[in-house]
Amino acid sequence: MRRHVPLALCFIAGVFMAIQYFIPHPSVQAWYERLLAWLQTLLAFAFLIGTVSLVRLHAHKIGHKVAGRGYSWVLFVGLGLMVGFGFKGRAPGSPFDFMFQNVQVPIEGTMFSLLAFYIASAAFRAFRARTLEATLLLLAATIVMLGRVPVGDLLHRSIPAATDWILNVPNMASKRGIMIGVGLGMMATALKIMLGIERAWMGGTD
Amino acid sequence: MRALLPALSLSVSVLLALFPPAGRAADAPLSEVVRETAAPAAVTGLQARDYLDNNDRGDKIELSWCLSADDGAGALSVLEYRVWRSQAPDEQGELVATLEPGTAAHVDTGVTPGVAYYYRVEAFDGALSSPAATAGPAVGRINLFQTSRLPVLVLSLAFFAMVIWFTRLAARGTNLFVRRIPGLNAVEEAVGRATEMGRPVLYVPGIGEIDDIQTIASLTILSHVAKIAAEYETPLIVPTARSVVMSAAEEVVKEAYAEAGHPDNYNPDNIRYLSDAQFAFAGAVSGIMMRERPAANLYLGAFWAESLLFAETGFETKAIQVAGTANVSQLPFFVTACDYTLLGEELYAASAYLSREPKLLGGLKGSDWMKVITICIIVAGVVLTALGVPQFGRWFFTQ
Amino acid sequence: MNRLGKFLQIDRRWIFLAILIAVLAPFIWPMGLPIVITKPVQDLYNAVDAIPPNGEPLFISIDYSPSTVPELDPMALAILRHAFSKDIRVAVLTLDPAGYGLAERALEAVAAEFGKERHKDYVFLGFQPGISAVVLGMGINIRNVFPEDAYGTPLSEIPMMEGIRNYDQIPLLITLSGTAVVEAWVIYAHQPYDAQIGAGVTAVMATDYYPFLDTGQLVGMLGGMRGAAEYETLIDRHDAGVRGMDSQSVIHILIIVLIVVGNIAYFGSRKRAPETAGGDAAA
Amino acid sequence: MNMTLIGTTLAALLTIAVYSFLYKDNPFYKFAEHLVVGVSAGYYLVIYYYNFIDPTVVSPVFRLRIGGDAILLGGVDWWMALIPGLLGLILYARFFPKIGWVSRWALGIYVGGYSGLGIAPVMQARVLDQIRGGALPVHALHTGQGWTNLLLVVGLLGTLTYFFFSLKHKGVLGGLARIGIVFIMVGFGASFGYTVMSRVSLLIGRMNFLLHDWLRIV
Repeated sequence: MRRHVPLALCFIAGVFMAIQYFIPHPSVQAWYERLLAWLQTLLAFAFLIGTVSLVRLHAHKIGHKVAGRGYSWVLFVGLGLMVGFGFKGRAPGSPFDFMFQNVQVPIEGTMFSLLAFYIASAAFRAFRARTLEATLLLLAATIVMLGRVPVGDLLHRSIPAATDWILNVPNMASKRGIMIGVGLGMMATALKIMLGIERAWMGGTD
Repeated sequence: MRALLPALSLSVSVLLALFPPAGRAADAPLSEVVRETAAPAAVTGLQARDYLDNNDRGDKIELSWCLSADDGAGALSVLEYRVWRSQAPDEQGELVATLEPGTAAHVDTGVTPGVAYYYRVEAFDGALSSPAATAGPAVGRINLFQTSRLPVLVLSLAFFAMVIWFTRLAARGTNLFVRRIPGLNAVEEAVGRATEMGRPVLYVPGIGEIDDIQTIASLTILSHVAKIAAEYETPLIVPTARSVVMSAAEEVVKEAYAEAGHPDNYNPDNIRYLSDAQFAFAGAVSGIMMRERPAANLYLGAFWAESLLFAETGFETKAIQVAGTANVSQLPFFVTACDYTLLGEELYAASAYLSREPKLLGGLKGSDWMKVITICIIVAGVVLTALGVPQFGRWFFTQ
Repeated sequence: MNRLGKFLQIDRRWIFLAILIAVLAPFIWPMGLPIVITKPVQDLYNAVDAIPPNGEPLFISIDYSPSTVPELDPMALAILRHAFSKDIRVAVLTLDPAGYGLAERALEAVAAEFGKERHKDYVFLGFQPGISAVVLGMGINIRNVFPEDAYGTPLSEIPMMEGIRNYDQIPLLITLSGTAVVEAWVIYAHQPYDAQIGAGVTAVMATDYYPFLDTGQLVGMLGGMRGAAEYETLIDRHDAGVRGMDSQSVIHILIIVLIVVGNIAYFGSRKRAPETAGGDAAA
Repeated sequence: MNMTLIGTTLAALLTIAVYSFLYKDNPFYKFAEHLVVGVSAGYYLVIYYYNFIDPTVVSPVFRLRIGGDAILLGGVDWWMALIPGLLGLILYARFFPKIGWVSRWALGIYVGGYSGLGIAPVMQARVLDQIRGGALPVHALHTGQGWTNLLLVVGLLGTLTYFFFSLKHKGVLGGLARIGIVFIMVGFGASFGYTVMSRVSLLIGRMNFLLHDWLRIV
């Protein structure tokens, strides 16, 4: 019951989802759509598990008077407000939407934009012409960077063309090769999961 | 090299399955054409056949024809095409579609499955209709197999056969050689260094859901890392962006601690769910790096734009960093900012290699020989096109 | 450690500061670096320019969401300004639910700038769900898909929409998008109805759509912030695009300079102890 | 003060709080970090409930009891809607250590279902389509296109060889793998350089927000 049932369910669900791709029969497709909706619903249910873990961790911090527990209160206030507002209404202009637009969107957007700084510091630190490979990486990056801005055109007429060439030839060839390898790795792993060979997802390998 | 022969012969049989001899489509008699004066020229080559789509209810019939010679030309210029459907060959039937000039195909939806239909297509110039081209009977059927996907099925089955074959070889104890993967040893070194410094290890299994195969591969690696950390008695922090991944990671780590003989050292507070929101998660992980100062950061799994946020923050805290992802777009950032990076497929290889479980190596071997077949197909395609074998080339270049 | 070696160990916060200055400086002192106009942008400009004033309206579909605003908003503003300055009527719609507020804001702002009147010079049709259904539906009759404008006025009561039935009466439709919506417009509006489609897309998407330009499926295209900057240059009204391009140029050059200086310092100091680990570790 | 101004000011202050992390970790950043973790958790809780749990489980099951009409879900009776609900509840078994293992049943369906789902599309898009795209005509070497195609084919074969794990990279194999890694590195460099612009666009967007939307100085 503890090992065999989940593995059997895993196998059955996997085989069905794999072969439905080849069977256009409406009854099969109806089951496919139904199962897909179930899986998505399952995920929605699962979300609560994470939230419970989050709440437990921070309640623990507050309860044990851990340093910095004030921030745990901040977290609870944010969570409480969103849930409270959310079940009242989610239309544009509602408090729920206000919080989303003026708290979550700007913080996440700003975190994302930190990458503009990090991309510069990473380039400065790591782009060293130590080996042939590192030199090529550095040169390709530099040419493409130049080719993307007006200054590149001013520097030399052929820079935009060189940029296109790098993107469309060596870049394309290597991406394609990596993609094929990754695809095969994914398929092999998926098969091993279905057959119960790879079962880390249920904890351990016994 | 002995294994090369079966691989070659397999690739030939795959090729044969992929390129069956060309044949004419079934139930598609050619149209008859009668010429009249003053009306536009009739369409030619009308064919009607069962249409197959993803959710095939058998209620669609596909028509195709060659345009009327007067389409877009002269005084008899075609204004529209009219499609009629009937259940007897010589009836006019009902008008099911009027189509713009330049249209040479139509899918008639709403036919009853299993009933034979006849079609007539006329070109109309605003005053007169051309003689009708006719086709039929055509029957809409509920199909059990999507024929256009045959190559996918053949290749997948061939691949799986190889994976299972190698897995069984391994289970019987045959020694399968796998070359050393640079960067893999770094995983153990990193944990060792964190132990020396008396600081924790941070393991981020990506931000993919557990349905992402990369996440599963990452959990297998996590199991291995957790065992080493348990042996060294080094704290292991695993922040996750998905609830289910957190549950699974808990199981994996708990079990690894038990196996290493230190079940009491397992601390559930170190397996943390943070946020489903991509950058809220990234921000919170950056906070962990800054405040808990892990000495080894392992990023293995599915990553997107947050990759560089992690790697640069981790660099600032002077942690030794090992990354691996199959998301090609993020590899450049890991390669530049981390100490070691597992590239693409190496992530999957690592999960098999590190667990040291021979059965898991079967997949790696299988995909290796699939690569040989892939290379053979590509080379064959290139060579045959150069030799002017058109059919092969057509399959390649018309998509 | 010699001086060059020390430079390599520079606190990276100096680099952050340099980036911050590089992005801000052009806001305060616009440099107006010359911007070369590329053909796809010129083509789109010409297509808009050729629309007769006070006649059939230019349609703009604002199909983007907040995450791509920095790249696509400047395009919307520039095209709207171009149209209104030539007294071309404009109809705006959106196929992205998150685009509603963005579209409304851009349209109202530029309309106010040029003193344009709603329903006479411009109309906002709002959002309709179902991308391909909307695009196909507009080919038959716009009123089937958008029976009324975003504020509930029936299309039949809007003077500027009189006689506008389908793509035959739309001289040009421009879609601004960071996703594959552009393809829907090409496949469902251009192919079956021969609608004239122009596009403004993010820089990342632009490479995917070049093939459409060669075949004429797209009249013209603006790619990323740079496309917006070129359009702003053409209408001679510099704004976020050109300003952004100055910042882009400065930061790109700054990063290249950092790389070059970093390498000079590295090779200058290399006679000392070799470093451990690094960017080429994967090789 | 109107709501728009309050909202913009709040967003601006939070933006600055996040940027302060570039200098060093500090209370303002910690505040923003914990706030967004809490807010996003609440956001997803609400969205998941209304987008998935309500339409697939709660509505079909409960509307039947209240209204008395038979509600159909995909052509099957309402009790079908109980299945995802039960599977979802099974997941919560993990909160009770004694029956925690039951949650694996639901997890098994989930993991297996998605593993199977991925197989054929991956073969199609990542393998088959790439093989088709990769086998280019190279015989016309008197043209530029011929040489370009040759490079594309060689680069692809080299990259594939690099990811060949069954043999040591020596001899011909080693040579091809070396060509592969050269192509891979050029590709990485190109991606890196190509991404700079979109990241800088995001930064410009935030600056525009601060200086234009909030402070209105430009």
